[in-house]
Amino acid sequence: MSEKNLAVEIKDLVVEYRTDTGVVQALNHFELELEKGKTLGLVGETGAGKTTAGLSMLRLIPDPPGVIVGGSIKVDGEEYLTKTEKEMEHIRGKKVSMIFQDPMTALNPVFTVEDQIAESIALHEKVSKKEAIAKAGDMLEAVGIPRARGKEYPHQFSGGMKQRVVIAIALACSPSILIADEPTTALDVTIQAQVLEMMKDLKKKYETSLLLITHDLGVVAEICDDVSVIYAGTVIEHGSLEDVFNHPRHPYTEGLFNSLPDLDNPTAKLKPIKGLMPDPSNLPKGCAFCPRCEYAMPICETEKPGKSFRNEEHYVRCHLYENGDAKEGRIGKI
Amino acid sequence: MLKYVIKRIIALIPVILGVTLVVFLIMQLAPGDPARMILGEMATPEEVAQLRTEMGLDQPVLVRYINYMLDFCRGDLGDSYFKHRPVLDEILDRFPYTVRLAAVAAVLTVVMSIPIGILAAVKQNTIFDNASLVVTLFGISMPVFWLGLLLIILFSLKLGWFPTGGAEGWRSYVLPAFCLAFSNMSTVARTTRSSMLETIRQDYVRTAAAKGVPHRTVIARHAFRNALIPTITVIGIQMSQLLGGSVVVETVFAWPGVGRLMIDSINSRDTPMVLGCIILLTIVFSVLNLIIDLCYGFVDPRIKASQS
Amino acid sequence: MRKPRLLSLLLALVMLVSLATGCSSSPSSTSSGNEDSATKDTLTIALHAEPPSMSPVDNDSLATIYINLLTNNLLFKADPETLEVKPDLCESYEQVSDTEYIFKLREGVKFHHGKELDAEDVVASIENAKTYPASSPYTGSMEKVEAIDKYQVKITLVEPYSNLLYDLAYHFNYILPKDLLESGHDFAAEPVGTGPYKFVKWDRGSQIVLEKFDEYWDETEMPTIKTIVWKLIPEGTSRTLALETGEVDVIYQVETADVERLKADSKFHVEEKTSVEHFYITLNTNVAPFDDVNLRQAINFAIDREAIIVGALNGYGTPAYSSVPMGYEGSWEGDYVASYNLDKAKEYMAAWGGDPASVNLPILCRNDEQVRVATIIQDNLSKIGINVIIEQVDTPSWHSRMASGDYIGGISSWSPSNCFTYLVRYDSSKAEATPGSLVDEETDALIDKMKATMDPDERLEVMHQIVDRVNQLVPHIPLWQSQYFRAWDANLEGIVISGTGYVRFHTAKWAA
Amino acid sequence: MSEQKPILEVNHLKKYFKTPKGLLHAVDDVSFSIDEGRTLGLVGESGCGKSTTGRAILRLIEPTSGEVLFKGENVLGLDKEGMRKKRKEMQIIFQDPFSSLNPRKTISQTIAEPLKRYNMTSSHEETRDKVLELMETVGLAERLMDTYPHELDGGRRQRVGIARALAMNPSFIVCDEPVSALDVSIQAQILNLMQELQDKMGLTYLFITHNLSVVHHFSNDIAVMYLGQLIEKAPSRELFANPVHPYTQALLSAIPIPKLGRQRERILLKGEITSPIEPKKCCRFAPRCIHACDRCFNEEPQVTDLGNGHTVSCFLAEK
Amino acid sequence: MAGTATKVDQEARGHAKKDSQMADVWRRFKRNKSAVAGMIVLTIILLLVIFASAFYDYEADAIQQNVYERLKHPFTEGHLLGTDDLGRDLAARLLHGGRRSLIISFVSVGISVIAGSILGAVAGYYGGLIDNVIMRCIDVLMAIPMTMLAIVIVAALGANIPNMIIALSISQIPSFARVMRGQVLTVRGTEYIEAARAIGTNDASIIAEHIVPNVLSPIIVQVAIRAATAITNTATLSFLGLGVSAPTPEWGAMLSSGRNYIRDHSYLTFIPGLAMMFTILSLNLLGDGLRDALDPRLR
Repeated sequence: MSEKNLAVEIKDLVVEYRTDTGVVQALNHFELELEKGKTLGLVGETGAGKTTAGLSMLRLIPDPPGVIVGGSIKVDGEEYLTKTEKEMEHIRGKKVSMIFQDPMTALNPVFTVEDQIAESIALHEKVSKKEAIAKAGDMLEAVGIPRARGKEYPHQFSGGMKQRVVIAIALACSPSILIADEPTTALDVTIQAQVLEMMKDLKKKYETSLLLITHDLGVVAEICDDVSVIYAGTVIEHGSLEDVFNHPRHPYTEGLFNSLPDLDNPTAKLKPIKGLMPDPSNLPKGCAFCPRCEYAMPICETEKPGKSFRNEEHYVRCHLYENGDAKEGRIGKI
Repeated sequence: MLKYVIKRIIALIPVILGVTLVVFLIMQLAPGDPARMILGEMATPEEVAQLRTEMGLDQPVLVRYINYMLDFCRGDLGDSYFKHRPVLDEILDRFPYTVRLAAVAAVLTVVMSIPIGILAAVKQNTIFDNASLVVTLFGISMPVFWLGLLLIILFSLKLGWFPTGGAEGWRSYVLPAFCLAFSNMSTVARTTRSSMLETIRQDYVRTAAAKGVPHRTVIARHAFRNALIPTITVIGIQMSQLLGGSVVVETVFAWPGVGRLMIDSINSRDTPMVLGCIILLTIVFSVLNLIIDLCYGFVDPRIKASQS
Repeated sequence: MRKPRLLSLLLALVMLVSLATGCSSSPSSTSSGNEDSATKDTLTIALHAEPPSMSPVDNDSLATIYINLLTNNLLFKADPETLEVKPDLCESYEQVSDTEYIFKLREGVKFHHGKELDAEDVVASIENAKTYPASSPYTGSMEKVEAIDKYQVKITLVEPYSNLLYDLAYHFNYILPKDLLESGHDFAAEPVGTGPYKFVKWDRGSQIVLEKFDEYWDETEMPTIKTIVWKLIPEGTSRTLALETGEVDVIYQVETADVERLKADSKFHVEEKTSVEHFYITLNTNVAPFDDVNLRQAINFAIDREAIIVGALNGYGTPAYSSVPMGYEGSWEGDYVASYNLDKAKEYMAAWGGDPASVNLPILCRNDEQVRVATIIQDNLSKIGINVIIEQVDTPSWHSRMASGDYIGGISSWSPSNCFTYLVRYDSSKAEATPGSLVDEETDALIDKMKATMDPDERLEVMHQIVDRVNQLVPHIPLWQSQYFRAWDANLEGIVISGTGYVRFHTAKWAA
Repeated sequence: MSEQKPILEVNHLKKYFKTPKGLLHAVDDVSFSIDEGRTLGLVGESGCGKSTTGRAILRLIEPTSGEVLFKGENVLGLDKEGMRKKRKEMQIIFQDPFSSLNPRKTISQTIAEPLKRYNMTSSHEETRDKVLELMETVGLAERLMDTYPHELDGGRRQRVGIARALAMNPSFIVCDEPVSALDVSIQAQILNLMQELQDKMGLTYLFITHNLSVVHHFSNDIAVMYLGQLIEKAPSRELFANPVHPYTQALLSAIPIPKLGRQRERILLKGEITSPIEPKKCCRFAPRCIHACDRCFNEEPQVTDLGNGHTVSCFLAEK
Repeated sequence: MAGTATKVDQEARGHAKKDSQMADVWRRFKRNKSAVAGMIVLTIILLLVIFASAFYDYEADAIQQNVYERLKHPFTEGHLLGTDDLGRDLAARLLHGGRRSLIISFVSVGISVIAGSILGAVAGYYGGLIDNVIMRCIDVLMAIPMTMLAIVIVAALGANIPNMIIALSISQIPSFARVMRGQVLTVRGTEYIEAARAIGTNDASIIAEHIVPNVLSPIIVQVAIRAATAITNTATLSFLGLGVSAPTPEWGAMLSSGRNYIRDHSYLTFIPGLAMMFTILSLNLLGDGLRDALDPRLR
């Protein structure tokens, strides 16, 4: 393990939602490494726990019913789980910012766009109200919105424009880490392209490390440097873009790629993953993917698989590669 | 904005027409003949008949209604059958008292119920949440006159802090206004609580938290402002309860208001007075609703846009 | 979520119970109120209901009568104890013929607005009263009123009429200033007269304020208290509370429930007085079998009036047996009066001869008290087989059904100022006003004779004959006379209550 | 050019909505046809009128004008009863699995409702069997008969929607974004299911979506809509190989491809979509088009046929 | 529904257990202890009132006046709760009175929920002119303060139980109509209504099978709360002299006529007052409990 300059290091994170209908294990020994200035894609389907991971970094998990059971979250070396609420308030928006999925409801309808950006600036940088408004104007220009529209209200903006405002808010105090939870899912494809392009430029300009949470592998290919694939609260595969896209090892990752129509061979039949999404309130004892896995072996039902490394970066949690040799893919051979 | 206000005022006219028609017809159904009431038991039938023609009571109902409305347009609400005074003067003498009491009660309702609503939402399912719910429920479940009498006994008689009735000085406002407010508090508090719970779950509240805004400011500034809208609607509806409830309070606390006047005139079949009171209360109620709608615009820019 | 909510329910209950016990324990000493009575120079009176108007001629509400007693004077007034007629504004009078009287006015009497009283005022006042139909029983007898000179008025009657002086002592005939009458002054809103107190202001719905009239003509009854305030408190319990907290000094209509407590409290003086308000069952004599006098007498004897007083009226009231209330100058029981005697009642039923079971007597009642009375009558008459049905209606419908004859039985009440007016009501001419009233020539003749006899003693004899006659015919079943309760601050003196229950405040004063 | 007669022909379909600021041209003179057993993909961004078109064809929204010939018969002219009969053959599948099923009805009740409406089954048992058969075809386990929608995940709810549509064995189905609300793995299952049903029952689909990679896989022909107008139509392979209209080109270039090394030079459109209310006489894409000339701003482009089913409405093509 | 279930909610909810819908509502209702307490108290009150004649005979105990037993304090022998100013047993009047109070409030709410819902449903579903006409009439009724409307009606038609029921129900109709109209408008826009129309369902069965079942829960909540208000309104009418005429026992009338004795015999007000309060309290708690249990969003 070369000494990487890590912006974020999450180890062994366990988060549960204790509701009346039962205990939901949202994150089980979740781990994540985001290198400074890099973009990490966290890919997974609904209910896999991606959003919970993002929120736990900012300690924004609604409590009740959410509880952070254990593990550690280190950002620039500082452990966040032991910080007090006051300390977290200084961090949120200053060191770590977050963008959410649905632009339609992410902005407060009763305040002007300018106010909502200036609020974040006034909180973290000891500046007068007037200066904060001016800086907010600059941020609007940075995300491609004319400064004059600052006085307008959210309902006067289109979906794409609102998402730009949300990004302006998040980057107002040039945080070192930005968490983006499905930033472009709710947008039309042409608007999505514009927003992704803009996010790439802003990332370079502010040297922010970006954690992109999404279910769209196309977007990951566009913008990410590394990829972590999450299933039922656990990272089952992690590696560089090239590792995961060209040498997928875990059956689930492979199933994801097979479920997508291939533009080069459009009429080819899709090979979907059989079965249903896992029920997080009673996960199987062994590997969570076992019920849907074509290569399932008896051991998969009883034990959780450990990490097998293909190379320095690329590891996979699957009994297929238990004997430590994830180099040659076993998929299809058995 | 002005255009919107004018539109609303014009819309008020059919409502007033409807109200007067409804009440006019109901009053006709009532047995008992005002002329007989005025002249008393001993008057001879001829005298009664003569008075009826004098008062125009012998014409068909519709004709009388049309005459009434024509006078109404000229600002003349007719004379009271008993008070030997124009209806308008009698009402205008008492009108300020009812409005002042209703206003004080409204302010008291808002001041008492909104904070309780917010705290109950923020501290959901704690002792405070449930205690506040139960206390406000007492407001609904205690008939106003019983509450009024208990308050007088306790605070006027035993402690002597407030007068037992009448309308001199601020102290005489306290008990009646509290009485009205306490009985209307529950609905407003509960709506505030549920709309706060609703707003706290919204995405933009989480965006605010993600900006590092302290929890208390998120609640006070971001959540509360959006929770105001359904609360204002309920306050509007409670206004009509307030005006209705004032009838009982005005009796118990000897308050010189329009409510009490209305009850007396209903019992003595003084139709012009009853109509006068109801029209006035309808106008007050509709004006209050208009003000409340404008408040929407003030609170929520989307509604202001639709109004201008 | 589970425990706290139940806990808070109990907590709130405890709070309520403590509030309740706090109130119902015996009244502790009232802190504020009437210690500083010596310096106090106002008298606050609790008003039951706001008068429709303060003009003496266009209404007969009790409050207006009491206020006019303070602001106006009549030619004659009734003596509080004996109810006899005594001169008031008129110094002396002379009956020049059967139908003509000349009245000599006092000189130097001032109206509140400064004008001196003269004969023209009397003429204008009576002419004005005549324009109101309701005043006909008290002004109908006068054909012409003319001023002979500045201080003498001559009244010519339509026909010989012995009750003129009583009529002139009734509130329709208050003397009002001629100049204001002609200028269209609104007496309904602002009374002006020669009385001991003058009008200051009327805050609609809350209070009426009167002030001492320094130039009052009658030195013997000069007012002492500077201001009298009539405070409107509609709710009975609130009135008593206002008295106990010292916010009012006098209640002239005390809730029967509070009487005992106020009597027991030395700080207050409770005045109990039998009024001349006479309650009776009006029977519709046009409807069989109630046209038969024997049946009516059977009912008359079968009713237990004592039980009515104790059961329905909390013990406050006096049984009435005669067809005219006691307490007037001419009141009389005579020997045709009924008593609670079931056997006699059964005798009359036998004399009537009909089948009791066929007799249904619906009784119209106007309020809870009357319903309680009717329930007891229902119980009494069931013992002689008559079936009573209780019908509660509100006041307006009660009036319209009585006036239209759409009734068989109804509890009514009346309290005119003198016996003469009361007896005139048994005249058959009244039958069209209330169909089913008495129609009897002999009674009519006696009433005409009463009107014509001028000599007081002779007239009294005729009245007694009328009472005996009516008691035999019993068109109305007399029941009870109500009890008035007035309560006021023990430090108050000089409040006079007349036989008819009217209260005079102008002689009131705070004890030294 | 294909010998089969088109099962559905849409000619000059228009749908205008009254708004306080004037007439909103949601669907403006759209014409296309679909041959039996084939699938036409209708793509476009939100607000382009594709959903309104689908609903107007089935008269769930009454179109302002135009003609919809289904098997030669103009559906828009039918009276209430006539339309009711025609609905047996023309069905719809909705986007949001959460709001397209009545929460108060069990799965079997929802599927049985169409059977009841047209009393296609006489007895209770027969209905039960038909429902079971339908559940079988869409891959729903029998034990789910008496469950409620809130107990199922998105994928299985969508299968119930499909079963309901198939109950009257229709020949034409409008699919309004059937998979957009589903996760990738479930999406693939539903698409395969719809494919099998088309092959087995010869169904004709009008497949409405904003997801271009899915439409390319699923449809035989693709029509692109922009601001209420149909700007280009072609067989899917031809459209992806040789897009003519600048908007289509920008649309295709914006698709994020889940493959490395395939990033193409992206055409970024400038500005925002213009308002569909009281649109002027011009090419509606002109304000955002890089090739726009003054002719584009004053005239409305007509439909040009480029051969083998490829039509486009753009002045570039007319040269 | 306002506020789509955010990402976190989906992750937190997991898959609901397999049980029928009513069982699900009952399970969530049971969790709310105060609602259960409310239901228990209400059932006890209802049982007592229904079987009133088993405890006390109506004529003999509740109506028959007994002058020499006047104003006895509670717990005197023979009279558990004492007697009123006419010597009638208070416990008997409480139970029989309760029967009338609850009949008045439940029947009046019943009428207003049916009339209001129909008006609201028609206005909400058809919209356009019908909607405008109905809503203008509702505005007229809303413009007159609720108590005033009831007072005018009772004063005009006379104070007996049927008239009071009419007065109370007319004055409650607007609130039901508005709630129903709002609900119908939301439900009418959903896709499963469009799906029903797509399979050729006619308007009537769409309303009956699809719209009404889905708008019932807010209406049920309103019924519980409006029934409570109706009880207080009967007391207000009695206080103004327009209530049930003597000697019929009714909580509002007993409280109102007892008020004169509040100083020395306060039990005359507290016994009917507490009975009303417990009923109203439990109705409201039940209403709140139902609102949370039936709210699909909290599923």
